[in-house]
Amino acid sequence: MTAMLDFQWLAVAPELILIVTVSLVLLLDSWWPACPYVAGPVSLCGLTTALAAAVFSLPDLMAVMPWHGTGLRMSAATGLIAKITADDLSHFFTILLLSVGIMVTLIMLCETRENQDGAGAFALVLLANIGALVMAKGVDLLVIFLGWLTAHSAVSLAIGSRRNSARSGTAPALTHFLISVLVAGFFLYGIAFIYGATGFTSIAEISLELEKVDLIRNPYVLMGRALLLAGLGFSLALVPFHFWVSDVYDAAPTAITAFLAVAVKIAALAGFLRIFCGFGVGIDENGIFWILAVLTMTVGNLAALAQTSVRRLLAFSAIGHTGYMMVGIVAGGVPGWSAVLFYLITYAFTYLGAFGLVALCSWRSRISDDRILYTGLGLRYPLLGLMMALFMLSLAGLPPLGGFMGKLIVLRAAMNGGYVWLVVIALANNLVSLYYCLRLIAVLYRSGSDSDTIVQHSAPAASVVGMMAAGTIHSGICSAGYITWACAAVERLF
Amino acid sequence: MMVPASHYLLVSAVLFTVGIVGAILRRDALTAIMCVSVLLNALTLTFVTIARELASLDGQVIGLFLIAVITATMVTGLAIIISAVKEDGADKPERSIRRER
Amino acid sequence: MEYPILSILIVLPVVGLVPLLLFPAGREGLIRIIALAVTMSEFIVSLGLTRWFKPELAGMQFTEKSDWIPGLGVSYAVGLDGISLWLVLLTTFLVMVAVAGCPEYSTHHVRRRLIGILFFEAMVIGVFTALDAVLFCVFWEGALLTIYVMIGQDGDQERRPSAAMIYGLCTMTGATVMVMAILYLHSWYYRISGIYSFDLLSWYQLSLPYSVQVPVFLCLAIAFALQLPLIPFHGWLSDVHSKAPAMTNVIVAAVLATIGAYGFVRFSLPLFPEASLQFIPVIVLLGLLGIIYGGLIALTHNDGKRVVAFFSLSQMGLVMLGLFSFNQVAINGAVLLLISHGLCTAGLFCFIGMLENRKHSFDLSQSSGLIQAMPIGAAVFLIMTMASIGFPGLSGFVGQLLILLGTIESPRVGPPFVTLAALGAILPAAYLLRMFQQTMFGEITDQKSAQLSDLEWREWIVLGSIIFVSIWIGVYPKTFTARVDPAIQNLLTHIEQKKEDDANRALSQSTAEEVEVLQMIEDMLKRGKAE
Amino acid sequence: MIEFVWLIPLFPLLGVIIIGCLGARFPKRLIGLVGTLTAAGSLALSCRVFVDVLHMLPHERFVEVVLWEWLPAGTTRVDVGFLVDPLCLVMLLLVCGVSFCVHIYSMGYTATGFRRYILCLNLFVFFMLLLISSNSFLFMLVGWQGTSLCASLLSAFWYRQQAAVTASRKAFVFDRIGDYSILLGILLIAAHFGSLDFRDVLPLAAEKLPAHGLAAVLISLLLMVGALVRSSQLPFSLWLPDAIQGPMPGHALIHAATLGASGIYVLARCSTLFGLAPLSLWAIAAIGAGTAFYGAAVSLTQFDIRRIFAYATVSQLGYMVLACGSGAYAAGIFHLIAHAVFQTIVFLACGSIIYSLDGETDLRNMGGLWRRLPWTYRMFWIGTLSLSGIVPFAGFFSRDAVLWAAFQKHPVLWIAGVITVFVTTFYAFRALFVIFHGRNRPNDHADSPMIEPPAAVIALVVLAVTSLVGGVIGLPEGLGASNWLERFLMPVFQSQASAAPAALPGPEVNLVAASHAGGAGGSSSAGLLHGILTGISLMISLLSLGISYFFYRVDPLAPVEIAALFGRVYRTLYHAWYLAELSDSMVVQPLVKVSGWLWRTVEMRLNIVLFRLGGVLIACSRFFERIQTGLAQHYALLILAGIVLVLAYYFLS
Repeated sequence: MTAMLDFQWLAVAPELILIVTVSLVLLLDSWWPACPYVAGPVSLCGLTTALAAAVFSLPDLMAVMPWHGTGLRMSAATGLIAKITADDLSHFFTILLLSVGIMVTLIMLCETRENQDGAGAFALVLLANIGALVMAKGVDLLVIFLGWLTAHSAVSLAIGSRRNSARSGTAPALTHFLISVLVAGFFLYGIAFIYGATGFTSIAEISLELEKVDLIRNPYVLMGRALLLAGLGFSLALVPFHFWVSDVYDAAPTAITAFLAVAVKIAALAGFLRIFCGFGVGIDENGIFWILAVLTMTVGNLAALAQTSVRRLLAFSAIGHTGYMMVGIVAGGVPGWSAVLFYLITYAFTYLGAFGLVALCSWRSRISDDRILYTGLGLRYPLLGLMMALFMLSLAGLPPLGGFMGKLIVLRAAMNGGYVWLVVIALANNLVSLYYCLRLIAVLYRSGSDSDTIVQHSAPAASVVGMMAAGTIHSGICSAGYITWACAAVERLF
Repeated sequence: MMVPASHYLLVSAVLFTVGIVGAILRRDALTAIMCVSVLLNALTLTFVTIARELASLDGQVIGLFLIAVITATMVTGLAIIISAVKEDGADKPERSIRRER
Repeated sequence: MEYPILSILIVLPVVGLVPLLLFPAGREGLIRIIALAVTMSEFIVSLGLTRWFKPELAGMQFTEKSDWIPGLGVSYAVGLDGISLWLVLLTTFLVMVAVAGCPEYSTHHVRRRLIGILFFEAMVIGVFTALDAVLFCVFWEGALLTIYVMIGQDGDQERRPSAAMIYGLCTMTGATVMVMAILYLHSWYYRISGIYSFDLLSWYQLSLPYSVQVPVFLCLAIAFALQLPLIPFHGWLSDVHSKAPAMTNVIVAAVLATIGAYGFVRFSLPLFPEASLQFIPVIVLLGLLGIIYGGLIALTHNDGKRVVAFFSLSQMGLVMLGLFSFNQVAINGAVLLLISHGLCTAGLFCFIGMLENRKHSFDLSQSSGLIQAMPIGAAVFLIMTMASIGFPGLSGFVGQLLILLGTIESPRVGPPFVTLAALGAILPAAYLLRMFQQTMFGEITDQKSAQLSDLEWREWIVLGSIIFVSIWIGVYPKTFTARVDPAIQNLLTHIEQKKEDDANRALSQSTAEEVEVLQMIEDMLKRGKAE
Repeated sequence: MIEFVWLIPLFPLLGVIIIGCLGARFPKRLIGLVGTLTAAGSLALSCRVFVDVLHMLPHERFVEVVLWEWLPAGTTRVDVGFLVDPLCLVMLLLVCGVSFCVHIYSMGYTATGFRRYILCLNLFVFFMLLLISSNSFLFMLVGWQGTSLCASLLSAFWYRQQAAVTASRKAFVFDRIGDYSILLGILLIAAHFGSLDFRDVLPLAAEKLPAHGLAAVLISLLLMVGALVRSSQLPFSLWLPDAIQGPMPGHALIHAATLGASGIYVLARCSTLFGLAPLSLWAIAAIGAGTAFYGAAVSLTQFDIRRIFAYATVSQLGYMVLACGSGAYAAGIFHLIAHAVFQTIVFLACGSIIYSLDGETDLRNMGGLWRRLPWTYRMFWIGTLSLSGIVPFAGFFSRDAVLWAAFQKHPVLWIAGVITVFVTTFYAFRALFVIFHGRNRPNDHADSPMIEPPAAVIALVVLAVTSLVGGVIGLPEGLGASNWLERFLMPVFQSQASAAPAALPGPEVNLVAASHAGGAGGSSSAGLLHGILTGISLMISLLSLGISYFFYRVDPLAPVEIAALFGRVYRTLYHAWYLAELSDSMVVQPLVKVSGWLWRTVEMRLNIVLFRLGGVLIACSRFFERIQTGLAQHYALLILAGIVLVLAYYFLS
């Protein structure tokens, strides 16, 4: 009972609010099954309040929170405490994730009219959001795993729950689910190894243990690290673990794809940061990170090169962007990680915008071949075309957009860290990405296509696109603010 | 007589491997998911064993906790399979793992 | 002078293209008038620059500086010296000319093209005035991207994707490599001075070890050479020129080349003196190659636009020769030749555009005897041609001659080079005169060219203004050189002084230098690993 | 008044501006008037300046007028400036006078595009005046290139004829070759002297340049090539005969009188530099003699009267070059003047002939014109006599001076010259007899407009009188007379005379010394020799006159038979020694081939690399796409492999 007292409920206020919202949505749905329009707004309200709570709870949290975080005692008998923390980092991620959730929900609203079973999907996205939040806040391997599993299962269900423009979502749902569960197994096994070697699951204690006893080269610990890396790499779409990405993005409902591409990646990065910087002491992991970064960049961009479908192109280039983030991770330290976080922001802007556009364009017209779908779009819908071009240029990292600044800063960190060749490779990849982005733009403005794309006018999705476009430009031109925020978020860790 | 912990760990490792192999080799979704559950249960066993080695109750708790998690996951998978089958109309789950080209 | 005149120059066109965006596509006339007004006011403002510019000062003038990303040392810093002054003026002038002389054919593209041109103007002025590497990069890529879009949009139908795509790839490669180099310099500046900074002027004080200078120099050289273009980086040149519409051509030929050369002046020479000196033979050889190669191809080529393209290729070779002879006079001449090359190519392309505007191709093998239909046009075209082939008293001659005079005096480039380079002053006579005579003289072949209309007053004014400036340069170049001289003087002294610094360092503790550098790299690596 | 010398070239420019801008709707007569007035203006002004200079002492007859600094080329400053000295003055008077006459003459005849014609003429005069009055090598280039431009424009005057256009382009390109060489020479001078001003370079040449030094030889050779190209000497003598395709009066001014002469002017101007390089002097002399003979011989066989006299010009220019090569620059200038006058007469006369025959230029279709063109006939006689150097015409004295100088250089040169004299007289009178007394009557052009308008006649008479009495300015000193021209020009070449003895080896020394001693009216033996040689050359020309009279008046079949006799020689001469074909196959064709090859093989393939690279990348991309089988278990397997990889790293690192 006393354990309950020292727990900062405020730290989990957003999660609690979301949980309430989920139940509310489900109840509403079961009350008026006929009316799917309620679910969206309700979950929106929930997310917004959660966001507000997260923002306003910051100061007093900062005041009371011990740096190693607070925890919820799980069993009175043992000292096992599932720890979550509410430092700047988790605050950063919370705000990021919640706003992404809002955007995704807005995009979903654009698809709602068609499928009547809307409410469930909304609830699932909320759940996934909760999972992501937990993942981002957890300072205990188990907690992180819990969040991870929640997020992925919810996403799998959400994928299966509705159709996207062309095809049914169940097949990708199965793929995603099967692989994610397998990886969950590895993840858990990794935790088991480390737990076995050190006897702890809380990161802080593990790192202390690792420093205390000479466990550095302990095979179990190594196994554990590798498996954890695999587990997080799966949701980050690092290269050897990325194969599911293109299929799932291709067939999943657009909004869910956006969630997968942005929110899950953010959460995974948070977990990555906590774990591998948490007990990063000891063996040098930069080598493997270096390899993974190069692999991810190269494979992602090269694979995107020949894609004709915009979804798949976005999928592969998302992999490529993970590679760029890995470059920042390799650079490491405050400069590196702040760069990664800033990159994350610009990436979120760009991708949410791009997927919003895809949702807008590709919903009504059931054309599976994007070459027809997007040809001459810019001539028929100048504004849409402009937006698409904008996001593409940001993906390709052209100034003065967010993508450029993000790349610039990440590469700068790597360069200052002395990883010249990494920067060279990254820039070569950037060139490749430039090629396919420019080609897509050329397609957008190629006249003489006979396609009759009916772009449905969905205010929410359009607003998402608009906001994201504004964000892309703003994060490019006035990036100073974002960068300082990112620096503040990671300073404590190093 | 006392069975050494390594045996337990070995068993769980074997189970884990069996799960993986099954999940990868079996074509139809149902079996694949069953194999996965085998795999996860193997992990539960691991945790419990480690707990016993460390003589701390944490592991046991984690084990219980995991059982719940695994159940939830399995339910999720079943739900997806059901919806897939419902959609396809045919009761040949393996088709639905494939991506439709 | 308290007004932020440079920022005004940069922002004005962007503001000016807002109304263009607002107007419906149907109102080409109005749109063109607005664009013309904007460019004219821009030109007038830039004239203000010459009014307030202090010729006696060598350093940067009209400087503005404000933090952009303080954490990274990225700042919004702009400034102007004698060299960039004239290049800015050239840009504003030529853009005005291009907009005024913009052919009406394919009116449904006019709006987009004008928007593109205005944006491009802003970007280019940014490039010429930026004093911060990142800012420079931003403007640079912005400008190139605009060109890419313009070419892609309203080029010819059949070849356009490939031409535009090739251009896009080439220039984007350049831009990427440039980013690379800039990051590298940044990290080195941090390594040596311990301060994060992208500020060019403070980079100038940086003295890099030779082993570092070479790769960075090469990167930047590639980036700039792709714009000039310097052989063998001119793959995009002739396709783009032969396919793009005249107005785009005016901009591409006249301004892009200038950007490239300016990059060399602003970055390569002051930042890497040793490397530049080391690479003189290479660059000069490439330049000479361009001179001769372009001349030879143009001798028999039948596509007028391509001929002009090759002409600019060879002119740029001459410019590079002038720049890399590290001689006051020669660099002076190079700047003048840049200006004159801009004027000449702009004039030629404007005229070609006016022909196209009359639905008349500029194929040398097909069009002939045009002088009967348009005597005034022929006269104007003749003067343009003369100015381009370096006819004394017109703009081309002064630049070429100064380059040659300076080069032969500079110890770094031998007389043999000059002997070949003089070909660049002679060869154009052969092919440009051929172009003139084949199109203007001879019997009229087809009915269409018989009823061509002569230049109307608008085109008259456009070409006349170009000719006026060209004659001014040719007769009284002092107006220009007087302001350029101090800047070049400054540049050269800077280079010399840096060279002897490094010489002293090499003298005193060459080994210590090595050790120190290695040390730096090592502990930097350690730091990278540790984080 | 001298400080206003810059007005002299300004007048024609004024004319250009007036006619060019406002002249669109001027009547033809008004245009002609403007042209004539401007010519008269510059003529009057140059006379005034001339008088002013005459009042000065010989050694201070060098006045430099600088308007503003033109090229700020560091230490070597180049001005827009003029140098008034005897040489410049003589040329000024000549050019202005001839242009004045030609303008007057042109008023008589209407050609189509009269405005264009006058424009071209005035522009040419402007550039020509710049060329001869400029004060530095570089500023001289302005006039140098301007003149060639105007000349080629005039050649392409009838732009519909492809031949004319090609010829004009050829002329221009040839001149660019000359420019190239002169440009290099100028650059070398700049490198060695640090200045391009005549006043700085020429007097100091002896100190700055080691005699016989590589630099001196190089510079002089480069300048020489430029000058020789301009005055169309071998092997560059192709362009001038071809270029004469426009209206004859214009060519009379440009090609006959002044353009080729500008090359001689440069030779004379740079006499000091050449003095330092005897090698190039020898080259010049040889080339001059050769060209003189070449031109005459080719002209012998031509039928197109324009070509006949074009080659005559070439040959006469050869004489001047010969004179310069022999170090007697004064003689060269003297012959230049004389030749300008009589060649102008001949060309103008040809102009009236061709005009009266409606553009007929073939000798074979002419004959018996002396009744229809009485005045032209008489003037043509005078011109021809002067051309073939019969006493007492200017041509006689000038050529005599040239030959004497040549003899002093080397007797062989003299012999070549004398042979040329024979041929010259022959072809000159051949043309005269055939045109005016030929038997075959051309179909009578009764409809052709008025022939011999007064304006034309006046111009011709003025020139004829000049040619008749012009000889007095250069009476040979050898014969005890006083050569005013040589004394007047002496200050210009004085520096050379002072520099030369130091430079030149043995024989030239005493020869040049002798010539100047002769100037002092000294050794009688030289005088006697001179007299004898003169007599010989005179005899020879009279003889050849007789022969040609016999051939073309008495026995018209003889020339045909002779032509048949020496068939091959005749054909070679007729094709001008096949120089055109030679240059075409040696230079032009290779260039064309190379150009085409570059375009096809290099330029078209430039982007291949790019495409290849792109292909490789696309292939990789396809491969990655193929990995994506779409079967979940495959992915799981691959992920497993990835995990193994990571593990391997962890355990191996």
